[in-house]
Parts: sequence; structure tokens; C-alpha cells
Amino acid sequence: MEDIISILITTVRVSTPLILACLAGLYSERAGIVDIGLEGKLLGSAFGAAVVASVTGNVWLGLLAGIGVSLMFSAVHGLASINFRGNQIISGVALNFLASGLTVFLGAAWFGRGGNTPALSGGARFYGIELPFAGELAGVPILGPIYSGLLSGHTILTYLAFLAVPLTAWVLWRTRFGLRLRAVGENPKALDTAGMSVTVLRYKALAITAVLVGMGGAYLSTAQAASFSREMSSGRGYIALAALIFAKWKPYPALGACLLFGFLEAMQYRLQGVDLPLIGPVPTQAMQALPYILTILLLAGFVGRAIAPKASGQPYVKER
Amino acid sequence: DPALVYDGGGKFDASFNEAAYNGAELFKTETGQDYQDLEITGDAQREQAIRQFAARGNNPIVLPGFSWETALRAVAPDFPDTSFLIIDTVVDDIENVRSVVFKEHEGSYLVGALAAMATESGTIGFIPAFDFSLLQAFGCGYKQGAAYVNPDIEVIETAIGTGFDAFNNPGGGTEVARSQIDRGADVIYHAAGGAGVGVLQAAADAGVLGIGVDSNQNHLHPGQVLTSMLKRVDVAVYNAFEDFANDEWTNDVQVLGLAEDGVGAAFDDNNADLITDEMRATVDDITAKIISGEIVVHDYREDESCPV
Amino acid sequence: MDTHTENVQRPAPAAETSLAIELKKINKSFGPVHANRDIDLAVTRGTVHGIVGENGAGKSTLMSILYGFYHADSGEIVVNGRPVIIHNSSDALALGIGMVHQHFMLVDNFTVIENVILGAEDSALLRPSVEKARRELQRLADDYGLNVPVDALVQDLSVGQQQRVEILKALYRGADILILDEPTGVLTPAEADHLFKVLKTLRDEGKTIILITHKLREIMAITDTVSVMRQGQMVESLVTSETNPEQLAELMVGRRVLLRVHKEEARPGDVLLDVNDLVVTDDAGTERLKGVSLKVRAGEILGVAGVAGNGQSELLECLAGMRAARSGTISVNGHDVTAVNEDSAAMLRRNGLAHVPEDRIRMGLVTNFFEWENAILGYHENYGNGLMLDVKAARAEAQRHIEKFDIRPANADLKTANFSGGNQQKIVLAREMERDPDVLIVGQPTRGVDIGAIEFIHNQIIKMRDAGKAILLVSVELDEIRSLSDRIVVLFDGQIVGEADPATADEGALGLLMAGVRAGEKANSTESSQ
Amino acid sequence: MPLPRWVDIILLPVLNVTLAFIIGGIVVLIVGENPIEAVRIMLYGAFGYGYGFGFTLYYTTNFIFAGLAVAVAFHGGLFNIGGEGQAYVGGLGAILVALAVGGLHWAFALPLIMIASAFFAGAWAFIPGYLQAKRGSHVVITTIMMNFIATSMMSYIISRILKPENINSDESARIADVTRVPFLSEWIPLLRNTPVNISFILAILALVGVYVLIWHTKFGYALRTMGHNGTAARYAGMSNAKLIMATMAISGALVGMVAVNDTAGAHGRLILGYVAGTGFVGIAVAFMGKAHPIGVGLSALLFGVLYQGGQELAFTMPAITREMIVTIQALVILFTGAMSNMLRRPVEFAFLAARHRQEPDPVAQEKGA
Ligand SMILES: Nc1ncnc2c1ncn2[C@@H]1O[C@H](COP(=O)(O)OP(=O)(O)OP(=O)(O)O)[C@@H](O)[C@H]1O
Ligand SMILES: Nc1ncnc2c1ncn2[C@@H]1O[C@H](COP(=O)(O)OP(=O)(O)OP(=O)(O)O)[C@@H](O)[C@H]1O
Ligand SMILES: [Mg+2]
Ligand SMILES: [Mg+2]
Repeated sequence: MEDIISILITTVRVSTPLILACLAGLYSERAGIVDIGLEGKLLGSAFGAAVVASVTGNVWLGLLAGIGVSLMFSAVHGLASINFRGNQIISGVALNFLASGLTVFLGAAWFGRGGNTPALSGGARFYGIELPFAGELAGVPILGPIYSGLLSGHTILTYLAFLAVPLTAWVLWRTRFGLRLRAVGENPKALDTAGMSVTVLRYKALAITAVLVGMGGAYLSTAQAASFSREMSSGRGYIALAALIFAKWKPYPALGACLLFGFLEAMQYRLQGVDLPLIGPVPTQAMQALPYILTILLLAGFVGRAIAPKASGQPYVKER
Repeated sequence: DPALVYDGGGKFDASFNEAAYNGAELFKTETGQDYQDLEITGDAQREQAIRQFAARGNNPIVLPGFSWETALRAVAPDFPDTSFLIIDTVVDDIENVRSVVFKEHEGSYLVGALAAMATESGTIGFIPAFDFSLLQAFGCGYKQGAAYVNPDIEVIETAIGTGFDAFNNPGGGTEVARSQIDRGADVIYHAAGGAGVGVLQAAADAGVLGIGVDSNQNHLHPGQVLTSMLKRVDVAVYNAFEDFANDEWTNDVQVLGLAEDGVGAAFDDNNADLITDEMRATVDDITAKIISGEIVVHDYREDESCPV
Repeated sequence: MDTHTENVQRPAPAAETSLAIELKKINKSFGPVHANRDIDLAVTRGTVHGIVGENGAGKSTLMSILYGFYHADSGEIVVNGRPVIIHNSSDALALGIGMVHQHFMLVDNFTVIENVILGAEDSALLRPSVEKARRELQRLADDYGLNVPVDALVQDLSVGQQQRVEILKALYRGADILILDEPTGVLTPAEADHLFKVLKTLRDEGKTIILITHKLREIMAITDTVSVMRQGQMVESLVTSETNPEQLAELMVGRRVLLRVHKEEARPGDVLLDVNDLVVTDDAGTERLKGVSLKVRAGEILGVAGVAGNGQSELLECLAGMRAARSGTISVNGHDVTAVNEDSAAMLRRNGLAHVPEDRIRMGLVTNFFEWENAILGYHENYGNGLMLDVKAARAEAQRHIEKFDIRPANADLKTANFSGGNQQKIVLAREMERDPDVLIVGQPTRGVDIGAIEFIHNQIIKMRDAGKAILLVSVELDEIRSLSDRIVVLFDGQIVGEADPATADEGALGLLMAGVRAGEKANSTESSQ
Repeated sequence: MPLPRWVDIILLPVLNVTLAFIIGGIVVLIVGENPIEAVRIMLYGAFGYGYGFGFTLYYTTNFIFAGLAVAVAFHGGLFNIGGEGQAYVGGLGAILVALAVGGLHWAFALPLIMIASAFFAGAWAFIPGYLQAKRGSHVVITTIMMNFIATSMMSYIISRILKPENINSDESARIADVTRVPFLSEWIPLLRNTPVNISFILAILALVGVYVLIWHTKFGYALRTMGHNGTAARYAGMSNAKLIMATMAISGALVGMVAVNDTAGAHGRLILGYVAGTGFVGIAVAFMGKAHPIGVGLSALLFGVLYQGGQELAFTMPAITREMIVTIQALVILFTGAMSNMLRRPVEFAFLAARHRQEPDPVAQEKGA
């Protein structure tokens, strides 16, 4: 039981940046813009958050800065893919390169530590929040570990990430904005002929993307770790993208997919060096590959064809 | 000028390369003599970097890391008047090369013993960046040292990633450390460069003890880092620069273990409260025994296996 | 947005004019294509005004300018007597102009209601708008007989229903002036009749309607006035009752057009296409053909009539090797060719079957390809030895097609997307007919094509028949089926419900069959198609 | 408005690269170095002397292979992000064969090594291809996953199986000198001590080969048909499933040639993590080159210049670190790839204006007639 809880706790923590990045991707792709630059945005905002948090000692300012960085990235992405009708994938790839170069370059120039920022402490970091009565309930069987162990003690960003899921679902299916967002990703002409600006809507979507992924980046450097270090996003943006496709661009399945990835990663940490029944010792690397292998098997076995929003990846052009 | 080319992790990896950098900086501040350094982006640049420094007359050229071996072998014979230092591997068949290797397993043995004494749960952790023989040598020494103190000790070992990029994944380091802590580990030793920062952070946050590596990392979280396994790359670099400046350069193989003060456990104000007199005494005893040969620490790299 | 405020509030009609719309000297170019040249147009309030013209004459462009989708390079727009500037579609909507586009502007995976309220929501939350739309749609349905299942996904609706959604969208937004761009191109005769009833009701209520169509019969039937466009220019505006189809056709094309197909008596030979008890399911697994058998002989055209969505597409796709049969057999020229593989289409072609698909853009052409590349689509294996593609030979083939079918512009190195619809259709026809196949299956050969091109295409099909080929013709245009076919079968709900002789069968009888009433049965559910 | 071809192919890209360099130059200025001098050093480093030039060609070789791989898949409408892992696994094929035939003269070994690299990398790419074709699993996800799996698998194979005991680093045994793909410096002394090898010639041949494949073979025709319109491909009797699998395998085989250049050539052994981002750069190269072999060749060269010139720059201007080079690359990708339309409008305008001055408006002319 304790083992399971501990794996689940790790799952929640590992999933948090994935959930934020995945929902971020959901907004932009629902609006018809493929965002392979999530990776770079995560990295860039992790950097921005750590830099400002360490300079000001205030993690909230850090969070804002992280979001600010990804907003700038989104603006470039928007300019390239909305205004100039450029290739969204190249734009995303360019942003990933830009983040990986610029963060270290600026970090080295400012802090002289090879791109790493100084360790954050005190008010410059996010700490776990004890939910009410977590201490009192800890001893209660079953409920104790679940409430005090699993649910309590995460940082505010984790709670926000999980809240963002129902919120996104609500926005998508229940609001005017959501309706238009879904429409612009499926058939921008329908929106245009109904008298709305495709450009404005797509920029709005990109802004939301930036806010979410900025929170994800800030999580990496100010909540999960306590400093920025080079390439610290280490592929999470790509995993989030994979989760998004896996989830067929829907919020709750996206949560599920991210939790699944998180769970498999947590399992992997746990199973390293453990002798499996019947099989015996398994090489570390096999365990580490397991999440990815399972993902492929699930994808091939159960998920089937993923159909992207129809207009995603295509710049909107009125004239042929 | 002397030259220093860092290995893959880059100058500020908070451990190995940074130690080399520190040695060079110390030399610079003490002597006022400048030096040149460079970070590479890929394996193909290794030979190129050495060759370019040599061609420009930089001397001596310091290459921290065994990955330099092949490139060094290709270049050194072309520049017989240039002196080279390679660290972590032995190139003894070329005239103008000095080799320095460390007995990381001996230093790790000491911190393993300390971990076994400090633990209350009887479970300690080891976190390498990834499964890789050099890092296994750290882990294997650690386990031997821990077992020496307490044969029943449980050592959990979890790698962060699968390749060199794992050195840059502090988030992964944090998560792995936390998962070890959840499993009861209360002293955790990392051999993960930059990712190790995350390990020490997680340990400090959870109120358990971390153990640093390569450089003295005790100051990162005073009172929360039990000790650091020192690997005096800085000394090797400093010595090389100094020997060359004083015309005392030797092309030899230096094996730096406990006896040579090339490795060791770090004790300073930051961890003074953590180390009891008894622990200190045990460490001194073990050190003496290793130096005298009474204790032989098995080096994983000899046969790619660990006795414990 | 810096839209002029006068655009947002709908100007009350200035009393002194009865014109709803006035366009003056409109010009619009797409790069080198001068789509509209100094166009003048005046439409009286409360009338139906038709616009006809060849493909690419600039009709859709002109209307899109009026609707604010494109901006005119120069010219003036006057609505209800006031000059206006229409920046975008929301300005047009605010002026009471609604448009049903030639290619529907619907979001396929939205429900009808969602499509209707998109852009016309009242509040940030959807629910109130949805409720209001539900009531409003009910009212519109009652008033005009525009029934649609409001909670169904648009992609599950028939094209006819989708078009109703488009009309509802415009009416929901309070359109006074309704533009319909080729609304009947995809409709069955019954659906078209219904549409015209609706349009008449709207006109009688004082709404103004502009109708673009290629079907002169419709112009004569419903419009009050009509304009003819040719090559980007306005040729003539006439009062419908004072003109006739022959005159309009001549104005459109610039020459005399034969509006009737002339053909000799068929001389049927051996059975070349033999279909037996074919059962086919669609992607969702629903049975769409429930045991269809038919034979087509050399030298005859078998027409398959029916309301769209009764299995025609599945029949064509299965015969063309693009969809596997659940059971049953197909034989071409005596060879069993019942499709089995993803690449069966190639095998069918080798056995002498050629296929002109219903949907040229989706299936029959790669619009990004050069014309010459499309000229060998499906036959590329024949060009070049071994692995190599003989580009020269392919170009030569394309050139032959261009000459023989008078494809314009006569440039094999032009992107196919840049050809007009009629010419694109010719590219497909030329490719499939020039193979000299034994069996030709043709789906909707003249969809969206102007009368000049229709005449040509019909003649080519007759010519093939006279050359002793077996032709299976599927079309929702009853006129087309009747004038081309030697025999007609009617497909309803995946089954052949009857056979008719085009010479003797009257439209009413065929209509009943198409509605699923078998010969001899009493008509009871003729409305089931609506 | 169609511009003359040369404007599209040469002028606009040159303007865009220039723009990227101007922005990069501003960053250089911010760190207090002279951007003009930086460009000079970069160009000198890349072309100025044989040694630098050799490295430029060496990098170009890798980028050509990686770029072509992405380009071929792209023509089939597939987005292969898995070049990184495919090249890595290709290294396994290269080393196994090279070690197995150890001592065989390179002229005989090379074809075998090529086949093995192509086969291993192609097989690794075939898996996502198969899953896409038969199970509908999106290649973008599966290729990303396969990259991670490749890293794990290769890490195990290299450090646990291939690594000889007497070597400290995690790498395989060395390939015998006669077997190793020979350096061009054997024939061109100017390129002495540089890793550029016969693979460079193979890369050039691959450019030509891919050109022929895409535009002059039946397979290429089918591939492009599928890429533009999968339904039309079915209509034409082409099997999408077979095409997808074949395309992915070919794409993988192409990027597998990186192993011939590196493992069997430049490195002479299989090194842990040797691909080091080449596969990802390939994405940028392919898109920047508009998936056309000429474009791929040119953008691969541009990246080769950036890599080698950047190295030179880092040597000479210590304030400019390797990350600055990555930043400049990012800007180049951004401006030449994603924002290439930014300058198109102004250029079109300029041309229109120039044309108007030369000849009277054709419309006005017509009207007058
Ligand atoms: N987007 C475009 N870009 C360039 N040229 C185009 C474009 N669209 C059409 N054209 C060309 O403009 C010309 C006018 O096309 P249009 O549709 O009027 O031809 P058409 O002769 O009327 O054909 P049809 O008889 O089939 O109706 C054609 O030559 C066509 O190829
Ligand atoms: N968005 C566009 N970009 C470029 N060219 C266009 C565009 N829309 C139309 N054209 C060209 O402008 C001309 C007029 O096209 P338009 O669609 O108005 O013709 P149409 O009269 O509606 O023809 P059809 O009967 O085929 O619908 C054609 O040559 C067409 O190819
Ligand atoms: Mg036309
Ligand atoms: Mg039209």
C-alpha cells in the first residue's frame, strides 16, 4: 500500500509539467497551430522563472517571468505561422533551438555558472502545501495515506495543473470562446465567413498556451528543482505532445495520458534493479525504456487512429 | 598559455569539469598567468580542439575525461613539443602525455562507510546519472564501504537517465531521490553531475542527507549534505600547469588514490555537526587500512562487476 | 476594430430606391487572374436575381466581395441606397447580407446548433445561446419547412441537409439579402424543388435573393431577373420572362450551345460488367449496399439514379476497387475482379476498367500536381521501364489530352489547382477515356461544371458508348441520367428498387422509385428523403 | 504574384539568412564583440583553410543524410522525428559489420557497412511505419518514443556488450584501419587530419539519388501522390500501407548513413550517444531546404558552416560560447524557414513596381485595344 502510494505521489509530481504542457498544446492545436516548440517554451520559461526568482527572491515574480518568456515565444510563433503563414513545424523547431541556445548563453553571461542559475531558497521557490487536517488524518488507515500523502503536500502549481483540466474542458465545450476555438482549428473559413477574425482567435489561443506552458516551465525550475540548469526540460515537451495526440486532443484523456506517462516513469524508477518474478534481474536500461515501449503498445493496440483538428498545421490563406 | 578543454558536460557541471576549471582558476589567480579554455559540442570536435590548441602553441594542454583518449592518440604524436595531460584514463605509450587517474572507488568507499554510519533506517541510496562503468565504479566502492560498516545495509541504486543528457536533468534527479526517500533511504550519494544538484536538493527538502561528488558540495545545503566524495581534478590540473611553468613536467602515469590525497571525503564547517567523532575515527581507520593495503577496494572497471 | 459605425447599424432602406444591392465598377484580381472587371450589378428588393456564367467567370468572387470575404481592388458597393464599405463578413452580416457558399462553410464535427450560433452567440457562455437557437430554429423550421436534426453532427447529414444548415445560419442572423452560390449543384431534384419553395416564400416576405447556378432550367423557373457573366465581365442583365435558355447559353459561352444530347439507338453487345449480389459496408460498418446485381453490356450506358446517400458512393468505390465487398462478385470482361486489397484499383485498371470519380478534388486529382502528373494518375506504371518514370512520355500523354479535350489553359506544367473546375473535370475524363477501357464507370460527371463543358462531356460519353464500351453512369441529376442512359436502374437504401426505360419513364414515376416506392406499390412515404 | 524563379530560390533565402545574421549580430554586439569580425572569423573558420573546410564538409555530410531522411518522408506526408534514434541504431549495424569483417579492405567492407547501417536504421524506422500503416499509430509519437527506446537500448548494448574491457569510455572496439571508411585526406592533402571521408561523396550521390527517386521513379510518383492526397493514391491503385512502410524504411536508411560517416568513418568506433542532435538538425535542414535535394544540400552546407565556423568563433572569441552558435542557428531556421514570407511581400512589391515601370499595365493595354 505504502509502495503504491509512493509511486502515485511520484506520478503526480512527474505528471505536473506534462499536464501543463499538454493542455497548453491542446489550446494551440485546437486552434489549428501545431506547437512542436512546447519543449523550447518549457525550457525558456523554466529559465525566466529561475532567473527572476533568484534575482528578486520572489517566486511569484519568477512565475510571471516564466509566463512572460513563453508569451514572447508564442508571439514569435504566431508571427511566423499566423501572419507570415510560415511552416509551423519549422517555427517550433527554431524556438526549441533558440531556447536551448539563449538560456545557457544568457545564463552564463549573467551568473557565470555555465547557464545554471544559483540555487533558489526561501521565498524564491514553491513549496508543498499542506491541505487542512493533513497532519491529523495522516494516521488514519487508507484515508490517511491517500489524503495526507497523495493529495496533500504538492505545490500550488500542481493543484493548478489538475484544476486546469476541468477548466479546459469547461472552456472548450461550454463557452463561446471554446466553440470558436474548436471551429478555427477545424475550419477557419467557417469562422471567417461568420464574421470573426481567425488571426485574433489564434493569437488568443497561443497566449493561453503560453500561460500554461509557462507555469509548466516555472514548475521545473522553481518547484520540482530549485534552480535552472541547461536543457532541464529534457524532452518533456515532446512527451506532452505525444500525450496530446494520444489523448486525441481532449482534456480529460490528456490528463489520463500524462498521468500514464508519469506513472510509467515512477514505476521505472521503482523497478530499477528489482528482480522481476520469473524473469530475474532486468537491465536498468530495459526498465527505463519500458514507459516508451508500453506507450507504443497501447497506442498500437487500443488507441487507434488519431485524427487531428483538420486545419492544424495549415496556415489560413484566403486566396489559393 | 596553457589550455584546458572540457569534456561533454561543459565547464559548469558543478562537479567534474568544474573541478578542472577551479584548478585552472586557482593557478590563474595565484600566478597571474592566463590560460585558454573551450567547451566542445560533439565528439568530432575533440581532435579538432586539441589540434587547434596545439597548432597555436598552447602548452600544456589539459584534457579532463577519458573520452579524450582517441583524439589525444591521434594528435599528440604530431606535436611532440607539446605536453598533454589526460585525466581518468591511461595513455602511457606516447612520449609527451601525462596521465592522471583516480581511485574513485576508494573515495566512494569512505563515503559509503559514512553513509552506513549515518543512516537510521538502514537503507541508503546511490544515484548515478546513468548506467555507465565509471559511475558504477563510484557505486561499487560506496556499497563496499557501506557493507564494511554494516553488512546488512540495504543500498538502493536508481539511474536517472540513459545517456549523457541525464547529467543535465536535475528534475529527474529530484524525482529519483524522492522515490528513494519514499522507499526509506535517508542518505543518498549521487554521481550525476548537474542532475546531482536536484538530488541534494530533494534530500535537503525531505530532511535526509545527501552526499556530494567530485567537488566539495557540502556548502550547497549546510547541515544536509553528509559529506562529498572529493576527486581532486582541480589539483591534477593545477599541478600540471604549475609543473609546466616550473619546468618540472613529467610524462608519467599518476594514480591518485587515498594515499595520494587524490580522493577523499570532505569535512568542513558545513558538515561538522553531522560527523560524530566516532564516524571520523572510523573513516581515519579505514583510510589507514586502505593505504596500508589491509583493505582492498574492488574497482568495478577491472571486471565490470561488483562483489557486493 | 475600426469599422465605420454606420456599417454596424443596419441602415434603414432609403425610401427613394427600390434597389437592395448596387455594385459599381467592381474590380478584383488574384495575381494574374482578373476575376472581376468593372462589374455593375443592380438587384431590386424583394426579387430573385439569377447569375449565370461559365466556370471561372467570376461569379463566386463577385458575391464573396459583396459578402466581405474578399476585398475589391476598386469599385463601390451600395446597399439599400447607401454606399457602404464592407471590411469583413461581420460587416456584411450587420448589413443584413447572408451567403450560402458554393463550398459549405460548416464545421463538420460540430452539431447543427453549434454551427448556427458560431459567431452569433449572445454571451460568453454557450447555454443561453443554444437554448435561444433551438427555439429560433424551431420557428424557422415551422415557417419555411427547413427541418434539420439540430443536435446531429453536420458530418452525419446529407448534403441537402447541410445546405439547409447554411441557409438557417443566414436566416438566424437576420439576413434580408440572401446569396446562394450554386445551391443545387449537390441536391436531388426533390431537394431542389423544396429549396425553391423556400426561396419563393422568402422572396414573398420581401427578402432579396441572389442565386448563382449553372442550370438554366432553374433560372427560368425561379428568378425574376438574370445577369450573365463571362470571363470576369458582366455581359448582360435581363428580365427572365423576356429571355430563354438558348439565349442565355449563347451569352454565357459566346457561341450556340446544344442543350439536348443527340444519340443513336444503342446496340448492346456482350456483358462486360457483371455485378452479382454485392453487399458493401461503409467505414462505420453499416451496410450500404444490400445485395445489388446489375449487368452492363458493351455499347450501352446504364444509368444509376437515386437520391444521394443511398449507396451510390459505395457502389462506385467498390466497383473501382477502393472498398472491399462484404460478399458478392464483380466481373469485368469475364475476369473476377472482386476487390480485395488496398491496391485493387490498379488491378481493375489492368483488367480494362476506368473510373471517373464522383469527387474529383478528393479522389480523382492531386491538386498540387502539375497537369501532366495528373494525366497519368493511376496509370503511372505504364510510363517508363522498370523502376523509372518516363517523364517525357507522360508529358506527351498530357499534351494529347489537352489537345483532344481542349483543356485550357493548354499548359501541362501548370498546377492542377489553378485550372477551373470544368477543366479539372476534363483532365480526369481525358485520362480515363483515353485509356480505351472496356468498362467505364462515371460518377457525377458534370458536377459544378458549366453548360459549355457539360455539352462536351456528354458528347464524349456518348462517343465512348458508340465505340462499344460498357458505361455505368451514376448521377443525382435526373436530367443527365435520362438524357444519357439507355437503361436506368434506381438505387434506394442500398438496393435496386426498379428499372426504367429512359425513353418512356416519366419523371414522376422515377421520383417515386427514388423515394423507395417500388413499382406497383402505393406511395406512402415520399417524404422520407427529406 | 509569381516571382522569377531565381528570386524564390536564391534572393529570398540569401536575404533571410542575412537578416538572421543581423539579429545574431546584435546579440554578438550585446556581449561586446564585433559582429563583422565574428562573421569574418566564422567564414574563415568554415572555408578559409583546409582544416576548417574539411570539418565543414564533414558536418555537411551528416546533415545531408539527416535532412534527406526527413525530406523523403515529408514527400510521403510523413513526419519522421526519429532520425536521431534511427541513426543511433544504424551505428550498431555499422559497427557489427565493420568489426565482423575486421581487416577486410574498405573497398569491400564499405558496401557491407552501408547495407548494415541502412538496414538497422531502416528497420528502426520501419517499426513506426508499420504501426502507422497497420494500426494507425501516429508516426510523430511513435518516432519520438523510438528515440527514447533507442537511447536505452544502445546504452545497454554499448556499455554492456560492445565495450571491450581495456577501454574506459563507453564505446566499442576500434575498427581496423584498412576497414574503416577512408578519409578524403588520403587523396586530398589539404584536408589532412579532418574527419571528412568517402561518406561525403556518398552524401552527394544521395542528393542526386533522392532527386531521381522523388521525381523520376514510379515509386517517387506514388510517394508524392500519397503525400498530397492519400485518397487519390488509393484511387490510383497505390497501397498507402505499403508506401508508408517503404517510405519510412527508406527515410531511416538514409539517416542510417550518418553511421557510415561517423561510426565507420570519423570515429572509427561506436561511441555512446554519438548522434548528438544530428537527427534533429535534419528536421531543420529538410524544411529549410523545402524538402528539395538542392535545398537540402544548401541548407546542410549552411549548417555545416555554422557548426564549423561557430567552433572557430568560440576559439577566437571566448565571449562567444557554443550556445551563441546554437542561437544563431535558431535565428537562421526561424528566418529562412518559418518567416520566409516576411520579406516576400516587400520583394514582390519591389518587383511589381520595377515591372510597372518597364512595361505598361497589361490590363490597361487590353482595354485600350
Ligand atoms: N489561382 C490561380 N492562379 C493562377 N491561375 C489561375 C488560378 N485560377 C485560375 N487560373 C487560370 O485562370 C484562367 C481562367 O480560369 P477559368 O476558370 O475562367 O477558365 P475557363 O476557360 O472558364 O474554364 P471552363 O471552361 O472549364 O469553365 C484559367 O486559365 C486558369 O487556369
Ligand atoms: N482565392 C482565389 N485565389 C486565386 N484565384 C482565384 C481565387 N478565387 C477565384 N480565383 C480565380 O478567379 C476566377 C473566378 O473564379 P470564381 O470562383 O469567381 O468563378 P465562378 O464564376 O464562381 O466559377 P464556378 O462556376 O466554377 O464556380 C477563376 O479564374 C478562379 O480560378
Ligand atoms: Mg471555367
Ligand atoms: Mg463559383
